Amino acid sequence: MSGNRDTAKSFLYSTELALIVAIVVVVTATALIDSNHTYFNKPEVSVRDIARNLSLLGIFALGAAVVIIAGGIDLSAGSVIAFSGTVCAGVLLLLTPETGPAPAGAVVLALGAAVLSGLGIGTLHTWLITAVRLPPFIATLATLVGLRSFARALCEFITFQAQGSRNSQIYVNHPALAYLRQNVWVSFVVFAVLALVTWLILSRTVLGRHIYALGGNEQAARLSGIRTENVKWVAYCFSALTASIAAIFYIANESVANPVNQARGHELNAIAAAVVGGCSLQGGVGTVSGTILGVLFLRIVIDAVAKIIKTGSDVYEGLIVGCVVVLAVTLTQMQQFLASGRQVFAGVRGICAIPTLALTAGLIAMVTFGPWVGLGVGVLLLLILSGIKVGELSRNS
Amino acid sequence: MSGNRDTAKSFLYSTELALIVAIVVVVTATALIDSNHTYFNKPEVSVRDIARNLSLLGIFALGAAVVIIAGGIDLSAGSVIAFSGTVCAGVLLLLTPETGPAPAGAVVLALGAAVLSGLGIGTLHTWLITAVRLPPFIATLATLVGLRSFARALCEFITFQAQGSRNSQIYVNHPALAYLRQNVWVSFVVFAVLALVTWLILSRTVLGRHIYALGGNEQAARLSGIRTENVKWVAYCFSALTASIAAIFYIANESVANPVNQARGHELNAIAAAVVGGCSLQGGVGTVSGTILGVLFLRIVIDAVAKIIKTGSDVYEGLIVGCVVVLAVTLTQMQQFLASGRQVFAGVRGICAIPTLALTAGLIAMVTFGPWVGLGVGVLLLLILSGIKVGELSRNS
Amino acid sequence: GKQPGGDPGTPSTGSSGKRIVFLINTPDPFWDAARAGFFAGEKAWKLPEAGMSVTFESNDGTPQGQIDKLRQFASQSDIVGVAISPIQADNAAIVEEMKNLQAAGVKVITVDNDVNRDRFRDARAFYIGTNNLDAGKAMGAATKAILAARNQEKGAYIQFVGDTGSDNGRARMDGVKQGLGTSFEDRDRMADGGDKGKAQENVRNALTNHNDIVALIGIWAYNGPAIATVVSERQAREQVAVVTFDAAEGSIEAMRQGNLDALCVQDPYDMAKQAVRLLKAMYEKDEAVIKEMYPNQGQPDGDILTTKIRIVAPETNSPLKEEMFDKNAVEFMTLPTLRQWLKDNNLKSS
Amino acid sequence: MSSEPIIAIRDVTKRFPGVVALEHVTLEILPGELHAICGENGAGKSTLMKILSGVIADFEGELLLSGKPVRFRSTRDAEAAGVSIIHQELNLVEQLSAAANIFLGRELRGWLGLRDDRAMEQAASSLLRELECEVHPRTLAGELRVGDQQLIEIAKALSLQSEILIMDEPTSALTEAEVSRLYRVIERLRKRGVTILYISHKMDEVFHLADRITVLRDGRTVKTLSKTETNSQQITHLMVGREIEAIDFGAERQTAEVLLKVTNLSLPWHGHAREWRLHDISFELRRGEVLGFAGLMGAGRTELLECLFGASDVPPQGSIELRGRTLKLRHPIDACREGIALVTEDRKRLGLFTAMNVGQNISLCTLDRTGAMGLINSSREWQMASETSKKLGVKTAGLAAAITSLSGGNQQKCIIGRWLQTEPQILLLDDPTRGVDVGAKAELYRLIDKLCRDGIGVIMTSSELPELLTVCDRILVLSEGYLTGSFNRAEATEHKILEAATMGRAKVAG
Ligand SMILES: Nc1ncnc2c1ncn2[C@@H]1O[C@H](COP(=O)(O)OP(=O)(O)OP(=O)(O)O)[C@@H](O)[C@H]1O
Ligand SMILES: Nc1ncnc2c1ncn2[C@@H]1O[C@H](COP(=O)(O)OP(=O)(O)OP(=O)(O)O)[C@@H](O)[C@H]1O
Ligand SMILES: [Mg+2]
Ligand SMILES: [Mg+2]
Repeated sequence: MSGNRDTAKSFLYSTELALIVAIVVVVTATALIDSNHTYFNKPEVSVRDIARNLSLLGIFALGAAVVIIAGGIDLSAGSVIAFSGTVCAGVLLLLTPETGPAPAGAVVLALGAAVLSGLGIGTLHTWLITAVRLPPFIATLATLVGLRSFARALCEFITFQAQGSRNSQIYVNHPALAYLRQNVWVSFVVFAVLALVTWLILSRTVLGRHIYALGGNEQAARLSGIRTENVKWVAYCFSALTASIAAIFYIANESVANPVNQARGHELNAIAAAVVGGCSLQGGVGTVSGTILGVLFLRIVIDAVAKIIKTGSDVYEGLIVGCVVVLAVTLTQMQQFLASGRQVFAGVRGICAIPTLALTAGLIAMVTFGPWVGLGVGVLLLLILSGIKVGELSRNS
Repeated sequence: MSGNRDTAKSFLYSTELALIVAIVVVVTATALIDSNHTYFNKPEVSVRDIARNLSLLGIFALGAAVVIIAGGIDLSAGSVIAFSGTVCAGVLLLLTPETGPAPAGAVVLALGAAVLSGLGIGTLHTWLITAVRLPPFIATLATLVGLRSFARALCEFITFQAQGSRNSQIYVNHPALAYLRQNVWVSFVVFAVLALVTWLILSRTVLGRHIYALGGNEQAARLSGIRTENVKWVAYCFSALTASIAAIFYIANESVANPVNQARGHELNAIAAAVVGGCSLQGGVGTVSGTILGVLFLRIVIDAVAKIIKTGSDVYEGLIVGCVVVLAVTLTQMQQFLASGRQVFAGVRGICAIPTLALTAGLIAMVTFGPWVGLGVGVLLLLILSGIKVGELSRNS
Repeated sequence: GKQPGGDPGTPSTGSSGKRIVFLINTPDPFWDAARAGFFAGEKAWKLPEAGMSVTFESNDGTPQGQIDKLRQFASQSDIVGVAISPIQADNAAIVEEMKNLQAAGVKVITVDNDVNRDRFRDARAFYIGTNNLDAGKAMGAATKAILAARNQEKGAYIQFVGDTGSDNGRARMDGVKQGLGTSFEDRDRMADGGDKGKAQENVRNALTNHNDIVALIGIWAYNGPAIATVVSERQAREQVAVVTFDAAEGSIEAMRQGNLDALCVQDPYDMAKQAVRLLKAMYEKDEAVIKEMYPNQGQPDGDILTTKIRIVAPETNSPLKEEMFDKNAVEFMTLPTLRQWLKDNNLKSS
Repeated sequence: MSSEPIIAIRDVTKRFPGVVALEHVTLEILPGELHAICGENGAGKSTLMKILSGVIADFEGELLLSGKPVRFRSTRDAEAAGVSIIHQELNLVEQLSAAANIFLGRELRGWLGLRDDRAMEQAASSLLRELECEVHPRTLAGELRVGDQQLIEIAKALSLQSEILIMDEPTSALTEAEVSRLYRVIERLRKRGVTILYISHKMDEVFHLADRITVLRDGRTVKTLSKTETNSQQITHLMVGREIEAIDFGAERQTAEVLLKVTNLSLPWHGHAREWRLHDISFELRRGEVLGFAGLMGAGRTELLECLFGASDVPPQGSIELRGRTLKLRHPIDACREGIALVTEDRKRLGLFTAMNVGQNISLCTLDRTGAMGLINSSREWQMASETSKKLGVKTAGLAAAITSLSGGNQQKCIIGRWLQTEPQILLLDDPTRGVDVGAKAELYRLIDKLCRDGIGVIMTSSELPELLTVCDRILVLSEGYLTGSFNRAEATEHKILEAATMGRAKVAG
């Protein structure tokens, strides 16, 4: 569990292995099905694109994972990105002279401001959770709603100060940020370093063990002499910090700080990645390696969708991500599931679930491949599932 | 707590009272501050607008509340609305003849389809949670992502079948739906009836008792012979059902089914309303009356913002909602807080929290009322909070 | 009628031959019309015979979305031409990816929205679209005429838009402001972030909060229906003039019911159709066609093809007259004409 | 005993992933008898009862109720067949009222099938009266003391009026007063002819109540004896498989200088009629001494230990001196630094980290000693942990095994080991033997004895007086937060202690 001493056997049943297999499968499938065979023809391009998105999501997925392991949840990442991004771009804008780009010092200041804003937000979360005793879900929900609109107001304010007109976004064309955009390796290195540090902390330090303890059983942790509130502080600050680091790459990548909808909803991707990677929302369980693989898996799948479904892939992206998350989490629990001889379609509930599932699958197939395929899939699934149900019934009596 | 035994005393300390007071305060404040005193001059208009939004959010906030009381969480409401809305509009479109509006039967069918889709989604959730054993957060997160994209695909499919061109939304101008739009009372009555039914179920029936029991202690409920899985089924179906009913009013109001961003993120408003209304995310705690007041409070505040900040209010809406949620939840926990002599700014954490809070407040004031006010507010708050901290230190030693 | 050549836009798992791609900025009925035009173009210019096909790419309304899409295009060897409607004219990242595409030998043009012409003109070869500023001016003029007919010489107006920062939005709103002149006050520009419910709320708040409003102006397609709905709900028809850009289904319906005074309609259908023609010509180095489309190529703004805008007035008792607008920029028509045209092209909106 | 058995269990086997909980268990219960089941932790008692009461549906073997084979799919089936159970762990919904809990799953319906709360409350209050428990049926279960919660569970089982009643360690959370009440109830039930299966680790109870006793070991039935033909030595022998020699603890144990001095310790209780959880408590603890705290459920023992450990959520008043130095304990960590260790009352809730393995559970408090600069030296950590587990004789498949795979007693040992690694001067044990079998108990006693000889001071509480009498050098008695008695080993008797424990605030104050 807690990261250290994975014996060979436990690895065999681990989330990590399941994910690695899944990733290999998806990649090969894509390489073969994709009519352009981009993975073969332009490997470097494919790798670069995936690496870029991987690091971008991965950076704050690490934060999400740490908070989840510590038994909390951070819904605010997306808005933190929007906010820190606006702060960064805003500071840069204010420090940019009439002519020419801002001096190096200004850039440093801007990045510093972004990071600081992250730490501030983390502290705020901790205060709300420990002193005001809000449930993490509510505290971070409030900032999720609040920070984005705060960022918008800030953006209008700053642009008004700097340019005399209220704008809803701030363009950043500074060469330094352009460099970040053009050199994927930077973001990747940052991600790798962050991952390494996180892994070290979680699996090799006392603090890390305390994070697991906090997530596993908060009261017991406190009674074991752990300053649980400070551990929370670390966790939430780390989460917000990673988000604000990600923010820098977001604005560099889009060359604009766009509080209205920058990174909107991305916090859910991060959480999903962590969970797919084996972090339990009950807390106390999860690994860095798993999280990284979870992020990679998610990005690979999205990339695969874009490569295979050539037209209007974005329409289907969400659908496929949703299914994948379900499948992945299910897969990682498979062997417990099989061990306990539970029924899949128990009782009336099950009987109702069968047509629902068949209908859903049928509709999906229909809108994707046309009416007849859809009908076929639906009927087929209906028969299969009913078969399973019958099997369960007979097995029971 | 559990809906029964509201003695006068317990009411005095209840969330309900706190909210009623808060609502009265906000309303009077708005009535006075608002420069055209709309609440005085155009009461009926104001009431109608608030009633409309109240019912729209309230309908599926009830669902959210039930799920939360049952110890779960449903993140999917927004996407369910988008999906059911698309289904409803889609069926209507397919049944609309070349000339003239669709017959009454078609409308009934369309509404039926929407409601059925809701029940189906609820069943799907229950299946994922009970049979596949996904945490509710993940199951509904997956549908949150998946259903919206599914709805988009469905929309394009249906429009293509009906109109020969793929459209990203379905325009509905059937007189029946127009009637819903023009007559607020319909949605309000539906909301009232739903609220009444929910209240009856929760506080007067065995099922309701079982919902509280499930939320309070699932194992105890199971060992007491309660079919917890079926109770979950009811809860999640109810939640999805309310969402799909809301969907009907959404498409009626916007006279279009727009899967791309209809009701996007509104699930969080519903959850926030329920929590503000006293539902605990630990489960087992919450009331219908509280939830209704929570919704009302939220809508009143948003309306107040629009009335007071006349231009560009939409920028600040989120910010204020966020703050309000925090304040409301804090308020409702105030007396426990005072009872236990806890510190607000304990330790180093507190010392760091003080400047953070001051800075945040200062910035907010700055972007809202200009630099000097901001500076003033920031400094003032810094002093006050430091004062509190000093007080706590002295009290301790 | 389904066009032959299969059901356009179904996820084809890769067609053989070369592809021309259209990338929009944010999903909207406006683009549904463009999509129809795009596929009509495929037929009209005989792409299948040339071993080519077209695909129509949507986008989630964020720059990131467009950037990722452009990268995907760059990595797919069968794409030879891209028509894009950049979501932000000044976005260096989008421009960069457009340049990367060009570097990879892919033809790139902009449609409806252009990049910042002073800084990034070389990011695309040509532009097809309307000049939003001019459209705005025409709209402003029309509004002024309508207000004059209601003998209102001054007052305040409010413009409703999805995102006040969007370039087409800003251009249109500024244009309207110029067109209406200084005697009218640009009171507020209310953004709804694309949420139609919010769009209605904005109109409601506008009507409650400001008593001296004489005109409500919809900037994005869905703002029209939103305004019309609320105005009729509040019986504020006498109080305010209602005009809007684009001809969303709802706007047409609203004008039919007399809740809209004027529409300023672009022709996304034709834009997209022309885009196919242009990209095909560019790919096949068919200079004749290019010359025909861009006669004064090389001269300043020679790379700009502005399709006409249409000012649509209700059939009866409208103060708007054809002679108010200059012939070669604005095409004046009444509602029935527009609806006939839509019907002919199997369109719901424009 | 010629009448045919009301329950017959024919070679029942139950496998859990990893463990075989029951193996070909065969057992017959005669109608109207009180049949006690004994066995070590993890012997399979609860599992067997869960099968009998329909909690566990899938198992091998067959089950006959008064001759007819039955197979329960759920607790409902079992209840329908007249079998009800009081589970080992409390299973109450804290947010619901006592009455609601008693009738949970079997709510009385009234008009239009709506819930009839009034009827349930009346029935509940009569049931509670039968149990001599003065809890108002409307008070929320969460606000009740552990003891009363246990009584609610019992009332819940009684409300079924079923003729077979299973009690799985019903007294583990009760103290003498409540236990004797329970005895009276059981007597009444037996007069009514109810068959009772009774599980307990307390030999005196077993021999006080049982007609026949069945011993389980490692999931197998060892033997069934009638009370008259056996004695506790034999039973324990059958349970553990070896002799447990009763050595005399504390013999020639030298108590040295004063280690801990507590004066006028008071703990306010905000917003409660009884405004003090603890009031004006003073005592001393010497090196090498075992100090026991007796008291009824809710006397404030846990609170006292929490105060000494800096874990009370309200800071206590009065002074705590360690070796003459006044301590300021704001957080458990302060206490740890001063060499104070607390083994908590509620193992599951306050002690275990179920997601961690045995080794990590043991090493948690001493991680910073393994390496420098906040780094963990895994090998060192493992070595220390294995030493400890050897020293305490923890029965485990290895340090990497899941803590949940250990039986209660061994889990307890791990937690004690966790604290012993911190080399404490003072060890606070809050009811350390709750739910721990006799074998493990004996080992714990021996351990405590040894620790004292090594010169640390021990304060322990227990819900079992005999235990305190055997282990402690001195016994202090708490009653409703007041210190009402102090006896040393020589003078302490159950009678005196109970008297002091039931004295209550009134007498002290007056
Ligand atoms: N749900 C479960 N999953 C896995 N193993 C279990 C489970 N329940 C019990 N066991 C194992 O089955 C064995 C018997 O457990 P059981 O609770 O019946 O023992 P017991 O006699 O009741 O012990 P105690 O006296 O501590 O209550 C133990 O080894 C336990 O670890
Ligand atoms: N969380 C709590 N909320 C309210 N009252 C409590 C709480 N914990 C303890 N009490 C009350 O404080 C008093 C002391 O409780 P405590 O559990 O310390 O008793 P105890 O002597 O330790 O009994 P035992 O340790 O056997 O449970 C009791 O009246 C109990 O009801
Ligand atoms: Mg047991
Ligand atoms: Mg205790």
